[in-house]
Amino acid sequence: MIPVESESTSKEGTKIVYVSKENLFAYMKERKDEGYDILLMVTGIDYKDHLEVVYHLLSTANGNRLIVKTKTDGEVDSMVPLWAGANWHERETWDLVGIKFKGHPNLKRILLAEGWVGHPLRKDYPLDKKQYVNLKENGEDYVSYDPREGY
Amino acid sequence: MNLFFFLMSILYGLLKFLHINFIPYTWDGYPVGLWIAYLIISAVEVILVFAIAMIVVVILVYVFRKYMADLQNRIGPNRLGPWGTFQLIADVFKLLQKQDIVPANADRLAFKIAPYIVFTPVILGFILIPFGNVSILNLMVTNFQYTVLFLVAVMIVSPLGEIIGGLSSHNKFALYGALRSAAQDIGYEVPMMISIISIVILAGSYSANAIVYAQRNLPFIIPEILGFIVFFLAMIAKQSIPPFDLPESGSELVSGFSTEYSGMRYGIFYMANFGFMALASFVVATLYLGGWEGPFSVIPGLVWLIIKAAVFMIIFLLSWIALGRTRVDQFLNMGWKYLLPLSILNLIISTGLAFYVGGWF
Amino acid sequence: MEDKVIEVNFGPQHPSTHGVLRIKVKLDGEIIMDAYPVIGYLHRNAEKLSEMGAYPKALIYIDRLDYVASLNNELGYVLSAEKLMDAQVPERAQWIRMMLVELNRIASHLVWLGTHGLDMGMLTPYFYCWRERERILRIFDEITGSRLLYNYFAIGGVYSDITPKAIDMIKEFLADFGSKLEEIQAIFAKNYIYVKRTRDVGKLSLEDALSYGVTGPLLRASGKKWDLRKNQPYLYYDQVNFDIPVRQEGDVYARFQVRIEEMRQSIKIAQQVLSKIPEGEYYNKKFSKPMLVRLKGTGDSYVPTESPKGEYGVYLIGDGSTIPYRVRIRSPSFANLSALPIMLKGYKIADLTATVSSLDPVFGEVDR
Amino acid sequence: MTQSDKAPGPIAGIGGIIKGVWTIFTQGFKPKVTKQVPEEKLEYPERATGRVFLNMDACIGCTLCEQICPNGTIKMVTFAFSKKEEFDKKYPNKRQIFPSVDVSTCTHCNLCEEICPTGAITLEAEIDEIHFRRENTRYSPPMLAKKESELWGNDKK
Repeated sequence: MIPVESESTSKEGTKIVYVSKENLFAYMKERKDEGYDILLMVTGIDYKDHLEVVYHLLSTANGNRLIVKTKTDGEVDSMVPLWAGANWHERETWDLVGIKFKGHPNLKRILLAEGWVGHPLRKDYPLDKKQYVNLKENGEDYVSYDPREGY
Repeated sequence: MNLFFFLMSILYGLLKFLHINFIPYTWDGYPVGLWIAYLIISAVEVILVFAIAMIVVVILVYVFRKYMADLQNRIGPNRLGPWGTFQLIADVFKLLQKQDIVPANADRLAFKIAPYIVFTPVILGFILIPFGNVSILNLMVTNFQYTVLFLVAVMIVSPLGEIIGGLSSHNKFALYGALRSAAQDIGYEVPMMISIISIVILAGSYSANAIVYAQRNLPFIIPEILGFIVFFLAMIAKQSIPPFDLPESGSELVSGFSTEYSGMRYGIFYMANFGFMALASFVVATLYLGGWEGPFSVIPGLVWLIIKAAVFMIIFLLSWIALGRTRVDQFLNMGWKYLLPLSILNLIISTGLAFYVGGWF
Repeated sequence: MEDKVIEVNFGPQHPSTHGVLRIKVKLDGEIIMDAYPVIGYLHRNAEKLSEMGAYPKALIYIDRLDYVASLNNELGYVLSAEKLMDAQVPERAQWIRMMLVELNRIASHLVWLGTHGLDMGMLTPYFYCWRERERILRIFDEITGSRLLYNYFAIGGVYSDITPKAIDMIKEFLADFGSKLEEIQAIFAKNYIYVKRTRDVGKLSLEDALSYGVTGPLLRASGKKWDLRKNQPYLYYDQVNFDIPVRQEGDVYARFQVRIEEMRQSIKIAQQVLSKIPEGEYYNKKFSKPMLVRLKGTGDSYVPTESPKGEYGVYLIGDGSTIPYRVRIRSPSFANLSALPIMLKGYKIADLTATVSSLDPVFGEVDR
Repeated sequence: MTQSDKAPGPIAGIGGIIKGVWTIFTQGFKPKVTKQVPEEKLEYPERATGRVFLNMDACIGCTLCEQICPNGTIKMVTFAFSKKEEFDKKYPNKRQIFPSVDVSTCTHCNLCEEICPTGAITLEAEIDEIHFRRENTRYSPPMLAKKESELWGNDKK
């Protein structure tokens, strides 16, 4: 049994569990074996002083739901070995919030273009700086601040 | 004096070709005149056939659009001219105005001639159809002994155009379209020819006229029902319309071999498609439904032929509108595993029929 | 071997990518060796935009996620926000929501069916599907004032009451949609060409489906009887009778069957709801008028709903101010699409379009 | 569940093809559902959320609509009346600020109508807000009170 830091419930009544960053993977592996077979989503939250990663788990056998939260400074373990569906969700979290996932097979930006500066869902992301995307000759995206260079 | 004889020989030649032989003198001593007269006649005929083919295509495109709209609870073209009849003409003008784009890495010559290679067989095919009783009025442009053989040879050319167009346009989708076109072509061509051979055996002649004449008692669709099915499916594949529109396959390969084509070059592909539909309907009507033969001699043979062809056109259109697409391996399976044995079986049956009750046909 | 492989970009400009999906496909002849979906061409960052204004403003962006089933999207957000604010919702509003959501589910599945037919090369069923969908849109037009993006579900109810004329329209629609659906189904269901194209194509095993977080009709076609309306009822789904269609095969044809059957069940639900709508308030007045910009929420909430594509929900975090601190959208299409590569490997190019369209991806929702 | 449970075999499948074609064939005899729009007018329901209309007599200048507008389409502008008009009509709007709307960016989301405490802003079934010049798209408060046909006549400039 992996220890949890604290427990609470969300507004709609789902159990929330705080797990330390170090224990996260082991804890999730335990939950997976317990029957939580779907990882619904991975959410990154920027709390200004720290980042938080939230995992929503669902067990289709009995309908249990569980929210696992962990505080981090920007890097947590990847859940791809447990749930293949975590792949895209973690890529998206890296893309938009800027949380790195250790052991992810292909941690690239997914929604924004490769080479984008900053992570938009951070609270300190500058909204007034426009970035323009274009394609290189080899088909890769690149980003520039110059409006003449992209769209 | 020479000039007079020269002109007279041309006139004589013209009249001779029209089966009007009232000039008592023989002008055969002036072969140049005959030759020029033959040229003139040929030119007129070619233009006429071309015009007829184009008119048929225009009508067919309009019918297609209107009928498709009908089946889809829409109204269809209705802005230009009465009931939208001039829509295609407007479309052609629009396509003509468009810039002629050739991809930078394309094989320019092959890219440019490919639409014509696809379109020419349509025109060539039309000269081989007997549009009426030859003994009454010569409505068949080229009447010679091996019409059907030539027809098959002509129709094989057009997939070559698709392959050339697809390979030359330096596009992966076009390449796939071309490869599919080639695969599809050999898939249906062999059974199609075998089923034509059984008709030839039954009729005892390669001439389209003789085949029509052989059906005066019983259309070949009844003794050759298997061959008819094979030939009909092959004709659908030949036009590359759904369910066998593999070379184009709009939703998979963007537009297949014609992906890079735009403007009037694409328009030629489009018209060739409809031209082939018209040609295929005429060919099927001629080979299997007795062509211009009909029960009431009051009605001219041409009308019978058009009625029969129209039925097939509607069936082709329905197949286009209503059916989905097969996969390429499914089509090839069908062609080699089912159509080929069917057509061989049909060949055996028709050989037997020709042997025992051949005289009746 | 290596030089035989051709790499082809399907999309983002391609007739059958349902928007702006781009798939890098490695092909050996006609056979797909590997597929790598590239998304993000429709990215607007609805999550960030939603964090920038009052709670009701976010609904405008939520509407534009799955634009063929906007009301289903709104429902997820509205339910979460109501939990966040401990709002009481009038009973009538809940029933109205339920009915409109079911109608919207039918509309969404009709769009899917039409475009699926188009991808299989069938031109015509598309028009019949859109003809029927048009009638649903007319009903929505009558009730909400818009045809596609409604902004109708408010936090605490619905913005306007349902009209008698709309009820007549719904009754008329439900009465004969069943036979129309039968007609459209007849074009597909036993058509040998269609069956051959879809049976045993794009197979997804149950283990893979669960591992990839696939939900909705895809999961049910893979053999899991899992429908949030039945398993974890929200609104008043526990008070109506309906079945959950399940198929075991996990191929495109099974998905087709599941979706068709779901439309039937939606008719059934809507008919029951129609007879059960109670009289009363339709909007909690505590949340109306000037309160719209002053709604405050604390804590976090995530209410899952069964959208036409799968489990949809909005994870809301409020910090006690009038704007949400974090909005996270669980979009089913995103998760479903991530399972695409394993559904494509080893099949043919022609199966690619069939498989992609059987996922029913809507790119407003995938790219957010 | 139903009889469509199993995939049909070849014989039933070919019958299915014929049945499908027949279904589509019979549709040809049914009435058309499309409309010829310029000639046949579409009907809009009462609630249709078209262009924003403003009743200046009711507007109190509370700026709620500006606050709720999701994309900054509504901007409050000062609109000073001549003295006599003000005297005659007794506008409740003491600050003399009214909403102005850029119809080209308006998404017809209806939030301004929902939030308006006096019902001054309404969205009505008026959809012909097409303009050839960009500067024409921002409507000042008195323009918002009028219909499109009153504003522009029959042709747009």
